[in-house]
Amino acid sequence: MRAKPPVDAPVTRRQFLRNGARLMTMTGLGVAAGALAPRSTGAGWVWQIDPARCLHCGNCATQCVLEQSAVKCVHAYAVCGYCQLCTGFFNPEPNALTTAAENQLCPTSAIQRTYIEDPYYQYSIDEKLCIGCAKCVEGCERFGNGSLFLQIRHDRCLNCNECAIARSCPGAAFRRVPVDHPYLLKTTSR
Amino acid sequence: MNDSPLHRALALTAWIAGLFCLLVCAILVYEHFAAATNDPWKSPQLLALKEKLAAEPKNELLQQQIRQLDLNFRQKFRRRLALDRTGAWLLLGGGLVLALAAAKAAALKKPLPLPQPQRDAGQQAVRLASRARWSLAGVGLMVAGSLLFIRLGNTSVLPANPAAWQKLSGQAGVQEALVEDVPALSEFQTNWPRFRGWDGSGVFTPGGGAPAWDPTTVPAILWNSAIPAPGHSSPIVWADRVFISGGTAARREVFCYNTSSGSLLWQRAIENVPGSPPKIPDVPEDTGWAAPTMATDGRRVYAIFANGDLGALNFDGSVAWTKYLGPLKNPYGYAASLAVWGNNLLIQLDQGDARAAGSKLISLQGATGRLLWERSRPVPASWATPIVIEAAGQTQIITLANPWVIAYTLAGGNELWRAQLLENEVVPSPVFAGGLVFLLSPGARLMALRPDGAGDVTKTRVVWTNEENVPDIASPASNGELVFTLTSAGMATCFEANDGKKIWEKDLDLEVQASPAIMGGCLFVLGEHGALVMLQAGREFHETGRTQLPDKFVASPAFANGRLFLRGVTNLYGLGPAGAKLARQL
Amino acid sequence: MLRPLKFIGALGVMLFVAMMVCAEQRFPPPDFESGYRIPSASTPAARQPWLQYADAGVLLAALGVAVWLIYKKRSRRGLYWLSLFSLAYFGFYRKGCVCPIGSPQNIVYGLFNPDYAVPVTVLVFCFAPIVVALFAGRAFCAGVCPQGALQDFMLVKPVAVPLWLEHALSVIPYLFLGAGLIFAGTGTGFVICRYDPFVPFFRLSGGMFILTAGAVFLLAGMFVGRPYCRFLCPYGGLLRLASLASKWRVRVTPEACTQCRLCELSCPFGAMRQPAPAGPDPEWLGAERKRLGWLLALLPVLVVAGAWAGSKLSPAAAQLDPAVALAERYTRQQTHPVQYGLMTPEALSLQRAAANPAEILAAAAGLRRRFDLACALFGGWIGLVIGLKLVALSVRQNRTDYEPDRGACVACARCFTACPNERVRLGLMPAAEGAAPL
Amino acid sequence: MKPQFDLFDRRQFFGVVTKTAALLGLAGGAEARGQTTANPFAYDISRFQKTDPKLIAYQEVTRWPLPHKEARRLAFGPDDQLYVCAGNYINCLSRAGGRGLELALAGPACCVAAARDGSIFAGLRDHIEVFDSKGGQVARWPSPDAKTWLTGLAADEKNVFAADAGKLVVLRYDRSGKILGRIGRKDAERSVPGFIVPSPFLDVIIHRDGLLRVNNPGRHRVEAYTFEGDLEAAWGKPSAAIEGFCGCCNPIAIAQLADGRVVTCEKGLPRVKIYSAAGEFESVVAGPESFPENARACTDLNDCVHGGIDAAVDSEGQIYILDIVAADVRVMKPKG
Repeated sequence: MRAKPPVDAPVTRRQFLRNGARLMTMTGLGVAAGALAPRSTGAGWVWQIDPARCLHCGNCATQCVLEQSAVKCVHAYAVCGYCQLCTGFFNPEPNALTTAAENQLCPTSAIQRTYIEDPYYQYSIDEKLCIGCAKCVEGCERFGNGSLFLQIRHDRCLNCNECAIARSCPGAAFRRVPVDHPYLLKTTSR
Repeated sequence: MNDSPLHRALALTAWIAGLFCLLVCAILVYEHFAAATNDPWKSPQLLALKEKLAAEPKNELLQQQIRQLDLNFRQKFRRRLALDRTGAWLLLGGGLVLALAAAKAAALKKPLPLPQPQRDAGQQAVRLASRARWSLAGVGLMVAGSLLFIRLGNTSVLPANPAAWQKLSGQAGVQEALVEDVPALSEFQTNWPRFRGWDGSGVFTPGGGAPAWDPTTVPAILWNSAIPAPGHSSPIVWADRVFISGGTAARREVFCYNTSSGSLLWQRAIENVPGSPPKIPDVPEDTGWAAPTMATDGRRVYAIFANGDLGALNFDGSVAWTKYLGPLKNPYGYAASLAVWGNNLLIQLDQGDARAAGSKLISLQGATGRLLWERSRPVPASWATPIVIEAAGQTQIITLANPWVIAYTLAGGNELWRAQLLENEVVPSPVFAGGLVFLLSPGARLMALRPDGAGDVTKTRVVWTNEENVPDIASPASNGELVFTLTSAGMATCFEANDGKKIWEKDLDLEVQASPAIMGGCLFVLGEHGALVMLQAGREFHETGRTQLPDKFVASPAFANGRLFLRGVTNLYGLGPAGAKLARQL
Repeated sequence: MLRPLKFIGALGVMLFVAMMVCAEQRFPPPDFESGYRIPSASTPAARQPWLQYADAGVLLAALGVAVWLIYKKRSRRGLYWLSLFSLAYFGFYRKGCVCPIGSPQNIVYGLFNPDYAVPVTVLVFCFAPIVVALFAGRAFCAGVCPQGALQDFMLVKPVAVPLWLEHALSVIPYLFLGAGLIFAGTGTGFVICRYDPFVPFFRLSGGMFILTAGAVFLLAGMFVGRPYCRFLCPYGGLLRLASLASKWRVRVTPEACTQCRLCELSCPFGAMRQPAPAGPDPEWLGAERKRLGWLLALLPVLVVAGAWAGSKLSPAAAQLDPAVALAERYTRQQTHPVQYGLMTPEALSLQRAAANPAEILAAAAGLRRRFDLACALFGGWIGLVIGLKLVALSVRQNRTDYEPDRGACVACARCFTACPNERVRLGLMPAAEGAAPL
Repeated sequence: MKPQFDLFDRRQFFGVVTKTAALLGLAGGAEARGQTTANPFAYDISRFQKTDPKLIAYQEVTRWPLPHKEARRLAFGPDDQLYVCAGNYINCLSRAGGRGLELALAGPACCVAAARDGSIFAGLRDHIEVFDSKGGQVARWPSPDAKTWLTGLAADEKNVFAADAGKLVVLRYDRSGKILGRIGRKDAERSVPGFIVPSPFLDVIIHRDGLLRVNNPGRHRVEAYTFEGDLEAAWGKPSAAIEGFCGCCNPIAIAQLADGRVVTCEKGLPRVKIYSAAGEFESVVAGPESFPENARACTDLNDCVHGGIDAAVDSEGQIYILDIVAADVRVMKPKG
């Protein structure tokens, strides 16, 4: 059995140091929390694409951590021209204005074209099929009103702390937005 | 020891699970790389066929092929996705089994601990320590090595020293992008660039080419033009243009008029502000959407509205930038006006109650709207406009709110001093004249403060206090020698600037909302029901003129190049010495 | 990570607005005769905010339970089930986000970026485990961290990492932490989250690279207990420090240690320490004192040298930032043009840069200045960490009993049942004379 | 113990692990680094963005910037005065770009026309304002409809024709501002198909053959109407190829040469071309390669609505092209 007494002194000293350290750390954390808490919003943030800065590079289809991207094409119908020849739906040189595969621009044929009345057609996105590649967005904006645009769909987005697409976005179009208006939609003037 | 059947079983399971996982992995990886050709948008065949079709558009056969192929590829694509999902789950399951079985198996064969006789602990400890130190050094070196490697791996073509950036960015250069030229102070002084003039003191000193004004001639209306949208903001003036803001829940706009003819040059709505919610919060009628007065730095005009939309417009009416600063929690609606100094745009965003601590003072770069700095303020909502003063060798921003008067540096927004002097709902703005800051605690007292302190100056820097007929809305006006106040009931009072003695008081029997303004030794008082009263800004009361205007007035008057600009509820008025009428017709 | 793009942002907004100013320009759609009503785009809501508070609640509860299990129940089984729960909830249900490991980055990002308000839940996730560690050691690692739980679960047959190596490698988490924080502070990104090897498993999807890394960690983890926690996890590093100052500590034995050394092998994480002789032994003493002196003198040297070397890193480090990377690419393009494919991200970003180089370069310039400082700090930090560790390794420990190292112990409670006294306490073993001190 | 069941022969196991790791690592690493060499989703119209030089019949003489931002239309008045709508202003410029009269309007100036007698018709969004040649306001005609959206004007001695893209009609005014007729509304028995205008670009000119020419973007045609509103002829076909009108809705603007040939402007693939009066494609004035900013406007910044170009022809047959995005005017004269 070893003699205890000599050991005691340093132990108590250690104890003292520990208490000091603990106290300091606590105050440190307190200060940090104090500095941040006033500004901190309970609601928090989610990622979203600013359509004004999206360059339609196709990263959204490939860079998302999800196998099927959380980014989908969204259609602002109110901005749409309901064109018969929709450059977002047909490839640049359609050989007929039909929904046949060879005429479609969308690689997964996720856009549905439905007749409304002469000469107007409605174009709507089937989100199950859409992969967010922005090909149609480019088509629509190059010639048309730009009523097709990309948005992060929050029913799918995992809201990663660091968004993998944002990191690689050539247009710096991704930004955090308050969770209570999580979309940056294109609108007509109020 | 020989092998128990249980252990065999477990081991076998583990092996199988392991192999299973490997298999699944292999399949997934294979699929992953196969995808390069199996996805509809990557397949070379499909592209080739489409090319061919472009060449011979009428070829039915080709079309059939394309459709078929496209279908196949899309099916393959969906299948791969499905496979990946199931694969992931299978892996998870496999991993689970592997871990459990293997762990159990290992547990079965775990050797019983059988402690060896302990060698000299001291020796061991020492040896351990030295080994650890050396290996730590090794780790350190490895880290350093890899960092070096990384550094050598990515060379930079960007210059190291900021100076070299200039010529790198081909045109005018980076620095220009950061700070632009601003008009000289004299230019600010000859115009009326913000609420109550260039320094917010409500004093206009003719000069710098601006036509003089004889304080005895009662101004006459030279022109008036309808204001398309309501608002209580006061006019601001730069060169030949008058700007006012107006707004409704539907749209918030800026209007630009010509100073000489009063014709509406342009109007521009501030809308589609990024981040601004489509649903507009409600604001009480009598404050409205456009209570804050605009400001200009001679390059752009800036307007803020009760919903937190801030817009910067170029002088031709095109939008330079917009920013959403809301939501602004304010019981009566946000009303503090903008302040400019050089190319800094200063906004006092006091809101909520003090505990909510939503209040802040922010400084934006005029050219870009970039946030220069932001300071949160321990105060509830207030309605006073900050002023910027040159005092004690510093450019100070003076802000009023209940209970604190706080001064910040313009440069970094660092707090210089504060004083606990105010109560109630702080509406009147401070003024600075003759080295003193004059401020009102609404309905309580008028105070003069020497802005050269540091820390809490409540006790130390208050020069004098006077509690006689203290206004609750209109801000004071001072020419440095005298201070004039005006209550909502129309009681005009004159105080000695340096000791606060009351010199005279007079009831003008007016209802007053607008703050008085001094020009050319003459104090202009604008009654709510259109009476424009001119008092001599002197030691004895003397009413030099009075005229009646056909409108209701809440906004404060603006002076520039020999004109007086008044915003009525319905119309904007340009007034000038009656003589000027002729001048205009020539 | 938007902060570095401020200027470009301003530009973008300006152009955007410039496009929107005639918001009337947004052209009215045709008025349909067939009574067709124009639909509006669906906007599925984001995750309910109150659920975040629920997460924070679960975290706090789990921490509480963990502490209770470690100190009151002394139950390995309980911790096992708790960790499985955490794995299920924070791991597979919450997909590993929000998690404390990355949260220090949010805090720093929030401190340096006025536009980003740190959500309350993140504050809780960052601070709660540390506070707990200050009193009760790494209870978070023991039963609440999904990453830890996953590795712990995969642990099959631990091999002992030699203690000297253990010591040497235990500085790496701090270096990783430093890196994570400077990149967060400069607003470049959250590298700690980016290189978290287990989150892809929770999501059941991820990039090939990180998945591979994860697999390697898991397989290694079958034989080396919790490799990530011990040798990489930056938050683990923080908790390690915190628990050095912890009020209570995990004790192997409920009462006096009998020096039976049965617990020696029971720790799979190399946290068990054997007694060191009380009295310093004279022949070594002088040498040790001298060495300690030297190392203390070396410490500031290391820090300064590190800071100097670090500052040299900034040109490379800054390139992790998209804005700087773009500026680099753009500038290169001026001298050595590269042909990028049609509409590739590179090509498009270059177009954007060409539209207004001044803005891009201004942003990059600002960032480079921030990085110069940040990298100097990082270098200094490396020096400090290594220096301190050297000093710590030269201070003689006094230990009378077999006990887990305060910092290294993740409080997994494995060692408890290895102790005869504990077994007696649990009634697994009769209180024989075996329990009496030798 | 039986070796085959010792499942953790560590050496071999680590061997396996490292091998697989290395393999995957390589693959993954390649992916992680992967600079995208090609974008599989690229919207490829590159082959239309180059124009066959043989087709280009004009060359640029000079170009000068505009006095104000947000230009929309330009038109020639009498004695070769060029009128440009930009922002809230209408500027009168000499052919060399020298600034003359400037009219400041209350709202954005959308289109302009000047009659022989020098009176200027300014189209604001929903109404027309008339000014004399000195710039004094003469009249302000009431807005015909809330949805009205004027994007093109043409005037002769008696009539003023205003293309209303909002109501899909060309309004015929007399000089006093009275509406005489509405041309081009969808009308089965007159067999008028109606205009399709997805974005605010509807233009009208009074052709020297006494008929109106109106572009019908949605149908990719230029249509000829009598003043009374009978559709006389129409020509044009949709195609990204040079002889057709590209995209969803082109042409966006038209002008005429002295000999009656028609100049057309397109957006998306910004190009200015010349067609015979009967509608055969003849030559190119300027192809997409001459409007880089404009082409970018339709990609970088969201709205092609804001891209686009307009053209006008002076007495010497020089074509003045307004590039809305680059905010400049290019003067093109025939080659050789």
